[in-house]
Amino acid sequence: MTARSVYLDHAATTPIDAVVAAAMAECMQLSGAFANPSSTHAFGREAAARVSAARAQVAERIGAEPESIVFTSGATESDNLALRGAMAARRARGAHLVTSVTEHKAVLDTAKLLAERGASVTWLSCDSDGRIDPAVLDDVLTDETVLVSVMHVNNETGVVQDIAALGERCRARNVLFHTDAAQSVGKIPLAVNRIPVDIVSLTAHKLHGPKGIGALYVRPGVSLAPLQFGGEQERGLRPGTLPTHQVVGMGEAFARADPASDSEHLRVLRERLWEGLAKIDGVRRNGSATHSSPHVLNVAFPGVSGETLRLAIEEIAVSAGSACNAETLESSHVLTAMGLSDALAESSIRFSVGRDTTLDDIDYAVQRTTEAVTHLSGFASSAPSWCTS
Amino acid sequence: MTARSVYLDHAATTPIDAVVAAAMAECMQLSGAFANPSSTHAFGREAAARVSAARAQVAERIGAEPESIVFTSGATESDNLALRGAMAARRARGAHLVTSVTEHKAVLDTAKLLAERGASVTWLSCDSDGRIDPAVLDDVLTDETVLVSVMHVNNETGVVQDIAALGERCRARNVLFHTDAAQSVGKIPLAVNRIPVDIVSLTAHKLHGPKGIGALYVRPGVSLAPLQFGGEQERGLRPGTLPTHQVVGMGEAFARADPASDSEHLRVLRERLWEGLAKIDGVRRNGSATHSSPHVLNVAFPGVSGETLRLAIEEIAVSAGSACNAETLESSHVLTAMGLSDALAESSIRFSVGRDTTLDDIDYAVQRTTEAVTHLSGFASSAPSWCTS
Amino acid sequence: MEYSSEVRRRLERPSCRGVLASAVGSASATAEDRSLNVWVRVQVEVDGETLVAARYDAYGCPHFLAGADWIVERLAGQPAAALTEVATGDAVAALDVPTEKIGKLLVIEDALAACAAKLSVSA
Amino acid sequence: MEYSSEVRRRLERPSCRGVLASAVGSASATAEDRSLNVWVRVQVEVDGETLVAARYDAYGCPHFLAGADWIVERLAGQPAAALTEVATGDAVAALDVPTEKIGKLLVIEDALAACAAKLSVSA
Ligand SMILES: Cc1ncc(COP(=O)(O)O)c(C=O)c1O
Ligand SMILES: Cc1ncc(COP(=O)(O)O)c(C=O)c1O
Repeated sequence: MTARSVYLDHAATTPIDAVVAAAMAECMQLSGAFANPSSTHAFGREAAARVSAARAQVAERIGAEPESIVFTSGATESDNLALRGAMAARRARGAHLVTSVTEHKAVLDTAKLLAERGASVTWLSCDSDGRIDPAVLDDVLTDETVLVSVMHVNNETGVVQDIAALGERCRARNVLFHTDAAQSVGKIPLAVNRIPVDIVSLTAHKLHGPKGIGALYVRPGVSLAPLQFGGEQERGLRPGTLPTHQVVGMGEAFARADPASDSEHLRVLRERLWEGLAKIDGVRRNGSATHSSPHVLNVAFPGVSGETLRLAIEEIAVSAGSACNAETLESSHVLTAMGLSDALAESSIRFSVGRDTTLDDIDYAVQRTTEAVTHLSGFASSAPSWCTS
Repeated sequence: MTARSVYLDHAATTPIDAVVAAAMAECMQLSGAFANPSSTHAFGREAAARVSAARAQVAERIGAEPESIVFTSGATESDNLALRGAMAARRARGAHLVTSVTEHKAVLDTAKLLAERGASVTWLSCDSDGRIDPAVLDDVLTDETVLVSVMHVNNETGVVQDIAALGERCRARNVLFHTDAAQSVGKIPLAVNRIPVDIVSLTAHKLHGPKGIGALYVRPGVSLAPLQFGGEQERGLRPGTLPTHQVVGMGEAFARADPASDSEHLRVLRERLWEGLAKIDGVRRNGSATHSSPHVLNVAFPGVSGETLRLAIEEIAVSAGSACNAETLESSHVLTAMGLSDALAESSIRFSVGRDTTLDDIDYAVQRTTEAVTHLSGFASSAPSWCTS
Repeated sequence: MEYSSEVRRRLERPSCRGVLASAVGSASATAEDRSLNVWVRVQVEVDGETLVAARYDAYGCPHFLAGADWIVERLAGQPAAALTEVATGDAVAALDVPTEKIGKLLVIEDALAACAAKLSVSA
Repeated sequence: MEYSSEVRRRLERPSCRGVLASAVGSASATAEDRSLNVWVRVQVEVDGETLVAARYDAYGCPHFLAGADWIVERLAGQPAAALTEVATGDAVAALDVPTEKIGKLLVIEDALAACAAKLSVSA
């Protein structure tokens, strides 16, 4: 790493808050709440008490009752459990699933698997802003529709979907509504007691909590089939020894998130970043600027390859397209769904700010990016239009 | 908790070693290796380097190559992935699964699910010592047998199965062999380069590592179908952001385990415990004393209810029967499979020692248990024989 | 499982477990439910119409043992009819017995009823 | 993705990118592969049978840009025939180009070959 490095990839993952880390450490050693929360002895009961406090913290952040929270290993597992669990539990109703082309891979790939196994899947598309029109559900929902799954905040663009309007249309047709809220909690409001959403995927590590722990909110009365077997933990929906330190870390992270002040801070940083970058010739912002989560800024730099730009500004940690997995380098399905050419999608970069980001970090990122784009543009002064549009 | 409390429930879970906890803490904060190991920037590469070192540590402990280790959320998930992944991947061969009645619930319940979905399952029984005769496989394996799953060390009794002999019989018939080694690593030898085992379930938290992280060893060339979808992590076998701190904790815990000296220490403690308890009138040791992992001692106290005894010695944390989940209080399927009556199984207690257990702890446990059994026997001086045999 | 302090106290210092020394004017009866893993033997001593002493021997979980102790303790000084009017509900409340364990306490009622039957036969 | 120090250096300080000033005795050609997201324009100046100068303009990933820089840099001073004898393998080795990216470097070969064709037509 060079002398100065700036982390602007908080949509990929965040560092763990020091207070959260301290709470986790408390649950590790013999003198702390390290035990198996299912054990009936005093050590176990102490761990169980921590788990139940954490469950209440997670529930409270989204306006839910503690009993509706099922801990999982992360949003990927939550998405798998939501889609497959709902489709299996309501097989009597039908096998129609509705989801969107801009979902995270955990939903996309699970929907594809369900399609292979005989489900009929309707893929909703988005407009050039990345938004889905809730009214399309009127034409799409049938009496055989089991589930609609549309994410709350897109991980590549930060675009926010109108989950209240989507959920209402589902509710009216007695269809379950699932939303992947991995990116939204703590950044924009989400209250399951106010909007008709039935199942919500959550994860701790996008909000300064630990990786490897997440949850599924399941509205009371909604039943899902389990994905894994072998224990009565989490009401039989998710077996395995509950990782006390991880659960406690998630609870603490959710409790510490202060959506009002946090999102104001994030928004200020993100807008300063955009103001700076907007001065670069030809740049464009990808996705709705109004319906967007305050932590993500996705920008296309026409005429400069994104891979090259990322190397040129390597001391600034950012992502190209979907950062959840860099082992595959394909152009973003989200940006192309919004109408961007492959070249423009490839020339796009996701910047994402977090609680630890400073104004200085932003100014440095703007300066370095501007220099790099100016320098790199010199390589392709006569490039054809497909490279720049 | 009372003034003095002793933790003798290490087979349920263990406290995290301080060195392991320190390595985990290193992977939590902005200045450490907190990033998403799939990210290509420097932060991500630093996390990836830690993950790959941890993968090598886990692999080395069992004599495997790093590429054969797939990280999961624990042995429960590993068991689910092993059984369902193997049965799905080799459907062309057949749908016959062989397992034993003394398995952990993660295997038992998954096998039952597979049976519901059409697999034919053969349940091997054990002798009164809790051991399975490998020769039974000669009568059981067919050309349609896909997988045999027999655990290495039983979690309730510590009884060790002869996995080398079982594996050889499977190999000879081209049948895959899986073993759940959640309880064995670090206590008794396990070397996949020496014995013909194809798939092994591992977990960190029984060996002073963190809960919520485990692994599956998959012998190169053996292909499994994934259980979850949505990312290319772990060669597509297990999606989701890799939890760097958890993986590093598992690696460190596996590296620090010193089977030779650890198991000697555990054996000394366990035998001293048994010598002390054996003086109590009528007690019996459940399971083979020779083929046993050094950390577990399962003892029946005839004429005293196990639940009552556990309350009477509540400052000693122990388990009744299977401790992996205390939400269901049913008598142990393992002990009854060994021929114990329901009453005797209920009157049994599992003591399990760990690296942090001292000789003083053992002496205190012996003293308190002896006092308690003497006192409680006074309640049932004329009880009929079904209560005591 | 949670245990009330009353259960703990009776387990540590039971008030009337054991066997009565005198065998005159006494009756004893057992009851059990093997599926619930409980067994109890109740012994009472009567003087005319009055229970003058009562003891029990029992095998089972803490709530069962404490329940036997609580119920049998109340017999001394009562008329013999008390044997068939056991206030199991009061024991449940006094000891904070969880719902799923109430069935076990009914086995104690059975033993007392059997005692009462023996007394009326011998009377 | 790993990048060698040679790739980094050429990205930071390219040796022969841009356009030649004089248009006498020069030829230029482009090549692209949109599916690989690369485009390149090569310009050479010849004096008799000798390449006296060469420049490129390029769009693509770091290995592609550095590859163009490395290959084109070697042209000056060579006979024109060198345009059709490009040592792409040497560039791959010098820059540590990963296998999956070698296809992109062949696009540079195409541009040079197109240049060569133009020169032989005008000759
Ligand atoms: C929208 C969304 N869903 C799901 C996930 C997967 O979450 P996890 O890493 O907790 O499995 C992510 C990020 O990785 C995400 O951004
Ligand atoms: C033999 C055995 N297998 C599987 C498990 C489950 O492991 P985990 O808690 O890591 O899911 C346990 C203990 O809980 C065990 O003892």
